[in-house]
Amino acid sequence: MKVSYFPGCTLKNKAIDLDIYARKSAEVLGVTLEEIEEWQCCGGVFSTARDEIATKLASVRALKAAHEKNYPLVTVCSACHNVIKQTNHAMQNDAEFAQKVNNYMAPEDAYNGETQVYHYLELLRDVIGFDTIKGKVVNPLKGQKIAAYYGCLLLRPSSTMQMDDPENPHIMEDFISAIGAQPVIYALRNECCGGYVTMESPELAKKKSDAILENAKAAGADMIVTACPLCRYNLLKNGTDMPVLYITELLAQALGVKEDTNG
Amino acid sequence: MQINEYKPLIVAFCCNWCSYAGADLAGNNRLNYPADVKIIRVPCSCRVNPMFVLRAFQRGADGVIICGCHPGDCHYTSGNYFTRRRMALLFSMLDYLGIERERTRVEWVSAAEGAKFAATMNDFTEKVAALGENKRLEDLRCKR
Amino acid sequence: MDKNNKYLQEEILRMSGVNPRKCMSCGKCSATCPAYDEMEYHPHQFVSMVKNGDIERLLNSQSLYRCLSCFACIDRCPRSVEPAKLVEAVRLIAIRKQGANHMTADDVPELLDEDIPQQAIVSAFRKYSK
Amino acid sequence: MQRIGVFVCWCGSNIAGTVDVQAVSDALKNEPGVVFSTNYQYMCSQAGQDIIKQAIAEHKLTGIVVCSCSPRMHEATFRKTAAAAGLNPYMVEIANIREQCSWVHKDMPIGTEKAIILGKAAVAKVNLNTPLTPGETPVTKRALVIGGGIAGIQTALDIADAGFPVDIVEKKPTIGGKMAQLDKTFPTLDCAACILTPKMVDVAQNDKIRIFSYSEVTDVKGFVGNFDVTIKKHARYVKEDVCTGCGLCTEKCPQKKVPNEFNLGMDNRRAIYIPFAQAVPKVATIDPNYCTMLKTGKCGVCSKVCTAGAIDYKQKDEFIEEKYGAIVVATGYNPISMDKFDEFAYSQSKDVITSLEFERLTNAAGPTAGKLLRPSDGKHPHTIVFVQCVGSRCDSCAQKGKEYCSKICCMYTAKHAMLTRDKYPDTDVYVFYIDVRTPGKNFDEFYRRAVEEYDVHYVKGMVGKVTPEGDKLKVQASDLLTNKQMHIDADLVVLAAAIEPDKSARPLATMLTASMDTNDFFTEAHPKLRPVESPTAGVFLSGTCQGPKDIPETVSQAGAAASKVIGLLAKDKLTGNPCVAHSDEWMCNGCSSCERVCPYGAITYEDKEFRMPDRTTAIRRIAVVNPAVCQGCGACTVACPSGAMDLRGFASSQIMAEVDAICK
Repeated sequence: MKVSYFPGCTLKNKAIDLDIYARKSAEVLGVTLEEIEEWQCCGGVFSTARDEIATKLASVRALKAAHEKNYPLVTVCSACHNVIKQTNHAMQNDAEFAQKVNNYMAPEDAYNGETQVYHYLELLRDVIGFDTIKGKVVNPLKGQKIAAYYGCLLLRPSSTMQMDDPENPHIMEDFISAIGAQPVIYALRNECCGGYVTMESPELAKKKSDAILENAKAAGADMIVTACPLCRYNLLKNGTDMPVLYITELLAQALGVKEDTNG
Repeated sequence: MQINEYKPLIVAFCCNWCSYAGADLAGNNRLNYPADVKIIRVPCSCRVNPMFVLRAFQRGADGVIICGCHPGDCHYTSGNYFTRRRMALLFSMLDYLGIERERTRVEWVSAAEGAKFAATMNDFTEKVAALGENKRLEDLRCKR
Repeated sequence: MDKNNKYLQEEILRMSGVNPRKCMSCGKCSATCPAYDEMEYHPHQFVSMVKNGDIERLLNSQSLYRCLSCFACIDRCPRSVEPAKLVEAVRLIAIRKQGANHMTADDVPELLDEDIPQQAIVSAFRKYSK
Repeated sequence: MQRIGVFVCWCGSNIAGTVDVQAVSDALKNEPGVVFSTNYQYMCSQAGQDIIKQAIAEHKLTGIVVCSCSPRMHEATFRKTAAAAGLNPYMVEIANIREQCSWVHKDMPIGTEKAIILGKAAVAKVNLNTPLTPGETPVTKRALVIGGGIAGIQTALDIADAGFPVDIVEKKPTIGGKMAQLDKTFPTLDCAACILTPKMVDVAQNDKIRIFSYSEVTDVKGFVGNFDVTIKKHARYVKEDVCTGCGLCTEKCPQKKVPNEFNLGMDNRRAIYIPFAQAVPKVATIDPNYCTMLKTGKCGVCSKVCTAGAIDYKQKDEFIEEKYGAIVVATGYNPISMDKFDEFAYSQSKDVITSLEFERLTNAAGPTAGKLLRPSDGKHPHTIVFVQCVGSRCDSCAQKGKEYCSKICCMYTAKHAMLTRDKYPDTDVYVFYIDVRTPGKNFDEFYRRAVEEYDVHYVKGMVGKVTPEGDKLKVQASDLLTNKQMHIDADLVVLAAAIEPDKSARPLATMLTASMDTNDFFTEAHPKLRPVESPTAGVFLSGTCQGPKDIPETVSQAGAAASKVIGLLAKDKLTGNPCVAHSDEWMCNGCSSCERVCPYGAITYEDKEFRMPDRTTAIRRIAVVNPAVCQGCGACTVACPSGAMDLRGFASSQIMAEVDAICK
């Protein structure tokens, strides 16, 4: 099957691994990620202000492009997913906002949030199924104790994101189990790493990231996985020696398609 | 024959438990309101069939007001909620027929609110009087 | 409340869609806020200051640029007040003023290191400038 | 045609001062049906009443109109007068020409004109009155109490004390409810078991009270005074009348790994068990989900060790049908699930517990024999954090938690904190609160003692996140008074979980046609004046099924419910209000509109055979109103699309006649 794919700016640059392994793994699992033409940066953060229109147009264009093909829209980057999903939610539920956006773009061809938005993890869980993945794993990551790091953007605001229980999520843990590793549960997996404030206040990011890493380590983790390039940056920059990997990297490894890219 | 100034005719349906008692209290406290208001006692405001309201207008009433217990205080638990919904529908239909909104009203008057009852009736009568006679729904065959 | 604060208050409530009167002052937003120590005014203070029309002090506070947009206060508020939406609205009012950008392109190079993802830069720009 | 008499009262000068009573009685004389009209100084006086009686006899009156004070004053008086003269009391109508005429109008001509119109309306109504007779139904002199907690126990004891038989239906194997699980009770700190278990024994020994434990109500039919109830007695695989409660089987059963629900799963029990030492009835019960014998047919240890021969693996569920005159709901509460509040890490750490679990941890009969030990490692906790309002006072949009205040948490948390500091002075105890709500006799004094004498750290603020790390619980919270974020390394975190009605309440309410609010608490007939009665006649409310309550409140409400039940059961017959709804079976089309608006469940449907033209018959579904249950609000009469439903005493035709008379 084919789905529309919004990689986002970081995946074209600093987080190439997140992108490449996402495509490769999906291919193995029978899903083609078809990149949206001429996509524009989502902006990285969603503005909750109801009169912020222009900053959300890029997301609406991507959503509309997927809608024209009648595909669901998949993103891997947590931030892109958060922005696009929240924008789509606003298009569905805030009539005034939707009207303004449509007037801005093409009123005759109005978009009202019809596109189904999936994060890559949701694609794995809800479309492909973790059981299917289990069946396709060739290099099970046996014995590895992996701590999932959700960060903020995958789960919150939970009423909009609706991915999982915001306080006790298990989608990434289920993913980790599916690829044969052992998930490690720790409380700070849904706490903020410091986000973009790392630019102005690296100390804040350090404090937050250190606490997360320490908590994961205390819970017995050998490794952390995440779906967000910024989270990975903050954790790695401040970390001791805890490896921080992308979910897609681990998936590609388990599915046996990682070496190919390196070679 | 003496030429009277125009007096509206107002029918007030009052529930037995709150509003009728509120009207009695207005009497006990000698709070005046126009004699144009004539009260009909019903067990609950939800006993008021929209037909009664239409009948009143048909027979020449100039205003109809329905009084019940405050929401949540209904003697029968939920009767006044029915009244609120039914009358909202009826009044919007009457409005459509050209019976001005000011000729109809639902008001919550508790047994302790004698002053409110009198004030409501004064205000309602004044508003209806300002509109003049109800001619739209009046059935001329009813006139002698 | 003076005229300007009143105007700003109405603007903030309209933009954010937040009703600060729903707040019961439990402080859970501030208990959950990861940027608490960096802030002069904390999430619960944003709510009460907006409610009381004490907006100008907020507009001039660095606290506006410390919110991480992690949505934790939005999710955990038992009264659905959503303090982060107020922070966002106040910040937008601050930076929408001409020349009031908190961060400009000139500031960026010295804040960068080679690993920093683009995402951080675009996010910061979204949050700090117009 | 009626023969109507009109009696205009002067009420001294109260009426006659503003209303020309002579003019009124003269004017009404000419109204259709009126054969007699008079006025008198005080109609309600003996002499006045005699005038009425005499006129009824002399003029063969079939209906009377009294133009006087409010019917709320003297309607009953004049109805009695009419009845004494042999006239049906419901043939009397009052025209209120005092409170609603003479007292509010100053001008004689205007007052007189209005009084005449009000009199005409009353005459028009009486013309359409029909004699009404209140129905009578017998009362079954037995009460049913659903729920065997402190509320049910107290209600049952009080009813039995008045001499009426009572049955208690309890779904657990023993009565006692939540109170049996508590350690000490505020504000006096006497132990819950010490004051509850004697009452449980009283219940067991009272020959007026039967206990159906391990049972539930599965069906309720009938109405006030005459309920037919089906009770399902679950098979406990132990003959109740044979078991001596010696407990040998519960020691010998090889299945040891059953989570003990009485200790909230903090330790294990056997597959055959007696919930706790003072259980009533003190009879063993086999848990079919864990018993090896019942599951595989192999074992039978309990049967072998039972010298009384009480074990019966073949026992079946039993259905009992019984008649009751009154039903008391005492279904109680449960703490809500902490699933949606995992920022407090309840699912992640054994050392994050609810307050009810804390009760068991400090109870001498609990899993730790009363020693306060951490569930994870059995160590003594030194820093304890209590979090108030977990799931209480939430906004409905938050879609988790409850909108209401759970009411009991402030007091029990103060109790927990105080007892902990008293027993373990080496502990640091923090209580995070939004507001401390302690209204009640000696309640605030109690809370202040916790703060002032026991040095419990009360912090105004909320906990935002609990992070288990190593053997500590890192608590991040706000202190709103110092405007600081606090970080506490705690050993134990106790959550004051909101309470919610028991899940069995909703289906029970449907069976009883008793109304509930959106939170599944039972609604009272009047929030202030009838707090222990359900709007459904014959159904009464006791304890937390009606709203959050502490023990003193529950016991007083239980007593109040009992007194209402006694008042009902003391009657031999119930006299109804004859002004009830009735449906014209020929006009009814069985659409159910009336049933849906009836707050009392007074309307049912039956299939009735009708003779149709050409000697055919047809079965039609028609509405039937139970006059004993109907309260006469009239909601159904308006909902009825075909006009089949009408209200006696306030018939549509009567009200229309009044409208016509007023508008003429």
